[in-house]
Amino acid sequence: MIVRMSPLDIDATVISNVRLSADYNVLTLAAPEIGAETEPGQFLMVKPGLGTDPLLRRPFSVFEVLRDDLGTVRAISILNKRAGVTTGRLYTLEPGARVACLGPLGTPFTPPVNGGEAWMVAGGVGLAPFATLAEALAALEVPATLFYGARTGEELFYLEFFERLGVRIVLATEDGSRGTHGRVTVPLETALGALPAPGATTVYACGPEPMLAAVARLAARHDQPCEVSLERVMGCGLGGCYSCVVPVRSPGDPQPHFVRSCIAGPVFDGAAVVWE
Amino acid sequence: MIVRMSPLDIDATVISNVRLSADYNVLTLAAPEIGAETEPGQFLMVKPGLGTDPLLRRPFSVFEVLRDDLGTVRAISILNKRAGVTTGRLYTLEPGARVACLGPLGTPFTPPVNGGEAWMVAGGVGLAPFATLAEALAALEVPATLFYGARTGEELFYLEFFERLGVRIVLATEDGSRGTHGRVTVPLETALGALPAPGATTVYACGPEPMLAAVARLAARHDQPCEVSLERVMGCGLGGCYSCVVPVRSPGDPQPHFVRSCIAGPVFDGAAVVWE
Amino acid sequence: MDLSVRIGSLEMPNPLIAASGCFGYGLEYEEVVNLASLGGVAVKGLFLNAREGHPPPRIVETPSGMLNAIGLQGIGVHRFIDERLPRLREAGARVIVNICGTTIDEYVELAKILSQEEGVGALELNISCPNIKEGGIQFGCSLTGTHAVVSAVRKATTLPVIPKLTPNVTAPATFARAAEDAGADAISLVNTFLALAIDVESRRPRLSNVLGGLSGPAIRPIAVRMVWECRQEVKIPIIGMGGIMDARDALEFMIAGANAVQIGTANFVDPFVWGKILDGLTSYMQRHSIARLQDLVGTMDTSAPAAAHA
Amino acid sequence: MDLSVRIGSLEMPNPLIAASGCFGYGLEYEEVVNLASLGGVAVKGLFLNAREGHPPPRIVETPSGMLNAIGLQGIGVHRFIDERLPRLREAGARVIVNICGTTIDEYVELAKILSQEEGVGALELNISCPNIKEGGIQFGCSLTGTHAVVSAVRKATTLPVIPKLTPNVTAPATFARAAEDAGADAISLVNTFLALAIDVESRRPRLSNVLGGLSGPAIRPIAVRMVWECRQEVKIPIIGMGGIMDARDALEFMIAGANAVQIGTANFVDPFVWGKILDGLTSYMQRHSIARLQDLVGTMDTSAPAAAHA
Ligand SMILES: Cc1cc2nc3c(=O)[nH]c(=O)nc-3n(C[C@H](O)[C@H](O)[C@H](O)COP(=O)(O)OP(=O)(O)OC[C@H]3O[C@@H](n4cnc5c(N)ncnc54)[C@H](O)[C@@H]3O)c2cc1C
Ligand SMILES: Cc1cc2nc3c(=O)[nH]c(=O)nc-3n(C[C@H](O)[C@H](O)[C@H](O)COP(=O)(O)OP(=O)(O)OC[C@H]3O[C@@H](n4cnc5c(N)ncnc54)[C@H](O)[C@@H]3O)c2cc1C
Ligand SMILES: Cc1cc2nc3c(=O)[nH]c(=O)nc-3n(C[C@H](O)[C@H](O)[C@H](O)COP(=O)(O)O)c2cc1C
Ligand SMILES: Cc1cc2nc3c(=O)[nH]c(=O)nc-3n(C[C@H](O)[C@H](O)[C@H](O)COP(=O)(O)O)c2cc1C
Ligand code: FES
Ligand code: FES
Repeated sequence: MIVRMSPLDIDATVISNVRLSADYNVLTLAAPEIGAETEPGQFLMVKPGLGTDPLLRRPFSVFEVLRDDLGTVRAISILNKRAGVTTGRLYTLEPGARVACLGPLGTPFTPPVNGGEAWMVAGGVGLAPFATLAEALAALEVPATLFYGARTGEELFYLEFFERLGVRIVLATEDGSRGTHGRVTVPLETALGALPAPGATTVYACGPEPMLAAVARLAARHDQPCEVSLERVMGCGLGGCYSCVVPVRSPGDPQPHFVRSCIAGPVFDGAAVVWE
Repeated sequence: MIVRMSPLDIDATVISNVRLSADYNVLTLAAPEIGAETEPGQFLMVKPGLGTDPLLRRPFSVFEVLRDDLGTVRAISILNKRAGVTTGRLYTLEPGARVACLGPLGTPFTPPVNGGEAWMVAGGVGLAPFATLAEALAALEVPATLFYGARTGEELFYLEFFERLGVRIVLATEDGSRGTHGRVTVPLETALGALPAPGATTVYACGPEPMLAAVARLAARHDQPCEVSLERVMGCGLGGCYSCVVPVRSPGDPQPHFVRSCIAGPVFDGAAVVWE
Repeated sequence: MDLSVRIGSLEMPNPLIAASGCFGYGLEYEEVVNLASLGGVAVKGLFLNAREGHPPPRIVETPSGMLNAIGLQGIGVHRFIDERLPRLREAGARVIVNICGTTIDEYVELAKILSQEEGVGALELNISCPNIKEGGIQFGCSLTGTHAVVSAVRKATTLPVIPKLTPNVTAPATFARAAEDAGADAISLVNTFLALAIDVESRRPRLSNVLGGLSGPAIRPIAVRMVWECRQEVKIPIIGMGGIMDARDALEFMIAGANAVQIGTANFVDPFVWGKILDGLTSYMQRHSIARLQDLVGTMDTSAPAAAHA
Repeated sequence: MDLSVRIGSLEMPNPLIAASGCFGYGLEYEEVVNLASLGGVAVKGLFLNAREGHPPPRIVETPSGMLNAIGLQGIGVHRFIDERLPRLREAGARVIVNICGTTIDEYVELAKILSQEEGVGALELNISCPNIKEGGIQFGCSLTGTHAVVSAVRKATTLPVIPKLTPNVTAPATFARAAEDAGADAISLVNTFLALAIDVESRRPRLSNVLGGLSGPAIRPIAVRMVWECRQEVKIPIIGMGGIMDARDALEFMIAGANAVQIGTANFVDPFVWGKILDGLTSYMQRHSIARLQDLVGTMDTSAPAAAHA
């Protein structure tokens, strides 16, 4: 049920920090040992800097697993969005700084069964787990689409990366500056409605919780399997603290139960999650 | 009694960090407004980095007041010796980092009266307040000598700086690798014994407390005025917390009293301090 | 916008008070902050007579906090009246005198002496200093003792009487009730938490007094809880404190139930913090359309938690 | 070098114990740390029956600390015995079961059930959980309650009985005495400090339960003081905890009077902390020529403070 490799804790050096916008940056970290073990959808627990304020690590999806020409993993990266104290620090780090990285952690995405298509639905920083998933899908030769929504066109990143992997891209922005005007669920709903057979397309989603709830509901309504990657405040990332729980319904049990999203997730069957 | 300019709090950018040895570095800070007001012997309360661990600022002498060719103050520097958490961080800072600097604080050295000589006695990082004092003495055309002791010859810094100001230099090292073998009080005692008239030479000392006590006793025995700069754990630097007290005897009062070294000091009359 | 707050006869233009022992006698900070711009200044704890305090080391830093055992070094009430009070009056400071005694009579005598002086805004009864045996903590840790000392001082003065409560008890709210019943105009809380730090290399305590009092951000969540508990128990104004570093922290105490706040340790970290907090309070009031800051007091809404995903 | 420590019949190779609630049921950490290499593993607090706990948010970070209000989510004692205990036994862990009840009878029943199982090393009585009304805190905040629950469990089991004390009382040492008098083999302290954090923008508590328990380095100086006070009062072993992050912190507790220590929050920050602390303890013993680590317990020298200028 719970599959996990032994996580590593690496005091990784920052190789580069590319600021994509006023709020987003990509931090490349010298933690190849973690990258080599990471499956799409897994995460790290990260702590930049010393001292006990801030005290706890913070969870981040592994964004890229970076390889050299021979295919050897050299580094990983995280896509960071400023939200508070730690993400604020991660935005300002310069090469040479150190970031403690514990990982890989959590249950990854499940590749599509029965040779169907894969649709990835990303909201904002929810793009993070899909770079590695897109690579895995390309390797499995699964046709893939990325539905990607952001506040504005300027916050749509890494489109070329996905294009290079042959991923079809559908964009939506809340201000209408690029792609569909509105939420990413708008083009998703249209596309789901146009699908011929139920169950042939697996929907993967990561983003704000209301978006995930909407995607899960849409997928269920159109009889497509759906996996969502949920964000929770996480104290430990290893199942130790019970802080990160998500209410899920097990098959055959009408009563929802709290499960720890750091080990039972962060990827969940969208139909099992009890949305608020 | 307590003379103080309004201190400034400047979020200073690190201009350079020159590591002099495995433990010592000189950090140049863009806080010219503080430098312009600093008198020799005054100090800063410093905090690198954000967050509440470490919480309090730490006291540092103003080492250099750096001017451009036109004489305009451009920066200040501190001579830092690694001793714990904050000094450890100050050692590693790179240009561009920020250090909050509150100052100038405290009572400065008094220039020699009656046109005598000035002898500076420095132990280790106790060199820090003497760069600005030597400049002031040179400007006043007071003949100056630096007695400077360290553990080894490799920990004797900035000798050329003092030579350039015409300061006579007498060295001592505990391992005998340079200058007199032993404590700096050894050559000082010899020199004091060779002085003709009492009171013509003012002795200024900064360094470990046992050294200061010895210097104060030697100066008293040879009837020379003596000022010492004392180190105390300081919570605030402004007289607010009463953490930094030094027992001193006031003239005419046999009973010693605790005075706050951040405002009544850090420079004290060596004869007034009650040494342990 | 109205930031004012009133504690008995003491009217303050804003709720920011310098905490006792963290601001000298106030005059030390004259060059850094306009004393009249503060709500009030609680001066260093005063006994009848001068005291030397404990030998150093008197403070030690701990994670997000500090221990102190100053031992109430001070000039005594008479020198305070002669040498400091006139200058504080001139500076326009609203002075809260923090008084300490070893007996009820000493508190009463201090109250009587200070009541005759112009420029004393209120009396804060320090019955909670953890660092000295004779610092009134015997009153602060007993309900009857708290009631007795507050009643006695109440009878001796018309100045606002503000007992300062210790957090080192099971139920601070019961002490708040005792204080209110005895006629206190307000309560201050918290004083510091009794604590110990040991140097493991020498196996010796880091403070000369062995034990010290913990202050700073480390204690804030406990102090906020205690203010909230006391707010359920008493109607008189509460002056909250413990680790306030910025406007958000001050607002947290007010929402929990504090009418005013004191700022101690933060002042060491940043003596210019006062203006920053005041600005933060006014911009919060603007953002939330709050005309009277006192309307915010005790308004925590427990119907649902804050969203984790802001 | 001898790092061993004994608590009643429980012999541990070293004094490092995973704190209850901070290490799941131990098995979660099997890939990160060899469970047999720890002195012991205190598992997540167990009731007779399974519990869902509080809704999220369940934790919030504070300066150098964290609040938690998990609400004792757990699988109940029977599933624990069936599903977890055999695997813990196999892993060679010395298991300390942290038990919670709402009545004395529940504690007794839990003790009886667990006494029949192989692989239970000791019982830690959680009479100090601040986050749930029915978590035994009513016993932990009353001297007679503490005495009663410890006596009752004592009669029901031959396993070592270790009541876990709350720091939210005026004098923890009196509770230590009550526990010793009632036949406890050791005491654990501290559990978390009752605390509150409020989001000022929404004016709502940051935790669904409103109040939570403060743990982490922020509380360490208070916890060390309490251990030291209890050491003066009782002879039985003390298991100290509260904010231990490294070997120096663990040694500080031992010098204050703890025979063993638990590590909770630090484990979240660094799950590999165990080996680092163990190494730190042995190198300290070498540096100070200490052959038996237990010889260090309670050796604080109060004749003079540590030199400020190391
Ligand atoms: C499995 C997982 C993967 C994630 N991947 C990424 C990623 O790739 N890139 C990225 O930028 N962010 C990611 N996040 C979210 C990221 O962890 C939070 O933004 C971060 O913890 C906030 O830390 P902070 O110190 O900056 O904020 P704080 O100062 O601690 O808090 C600021 C705000 O963020 C909220 N918050 C705190 N922790 C979390 C959390 N764990 N999840 C959501 N909100 C939180 C707080 O409630 C508060 O409102 C991920 C979260 C999870 C659980
Ligand atoms: C007026 C004054 C001027 C000073 N000027 C300089 C200077 O120019 N360059 C320099 O390198 N240092 C100077 N110091 C000493 C410097 O302040 C301390 O080394 C520093 O505070 C240690 O901080 P830390 O965080 O690195 O050490 P911590 O981790 O806090 O403690 C490490 C050790 O240093 C001791 N210590 C802590 N604070 C002080 C203190 N204020 N004074 C002495 N020992 C302390 C502690 O007791 C402990 O043993 C000065 C001190 C004073 C009072
Ligand atoms: C160095 C120091 C000295 C203190 N002296 C006193 C005092 O004399 N009287 C008093 O009532 N409280 C005293 N206190 C307690 C503070 O007034 C305040 O209650 C406590 O520090 C918590 O607030 P803070 O975290 O903002 O500092 C002192 C605190 C510190 C740090
Ligand atoms: C998330 C969390 C859950 C906890 N759950 C329990 C519990 O179930 N039973 C218990 O006795 N203590 C529990 N505690 C308290 C810890 O065991 C410990 O007493 C406290 O956290 C102080 O130690 P620390 O600062 O090292 O974490 C919990 C603490 C945390 C942080
Ligand atoms: S984050 Fe600790 S149990 Fe999930
Ligand atoms: S450092 Fe605070 S009074 Fe001197």
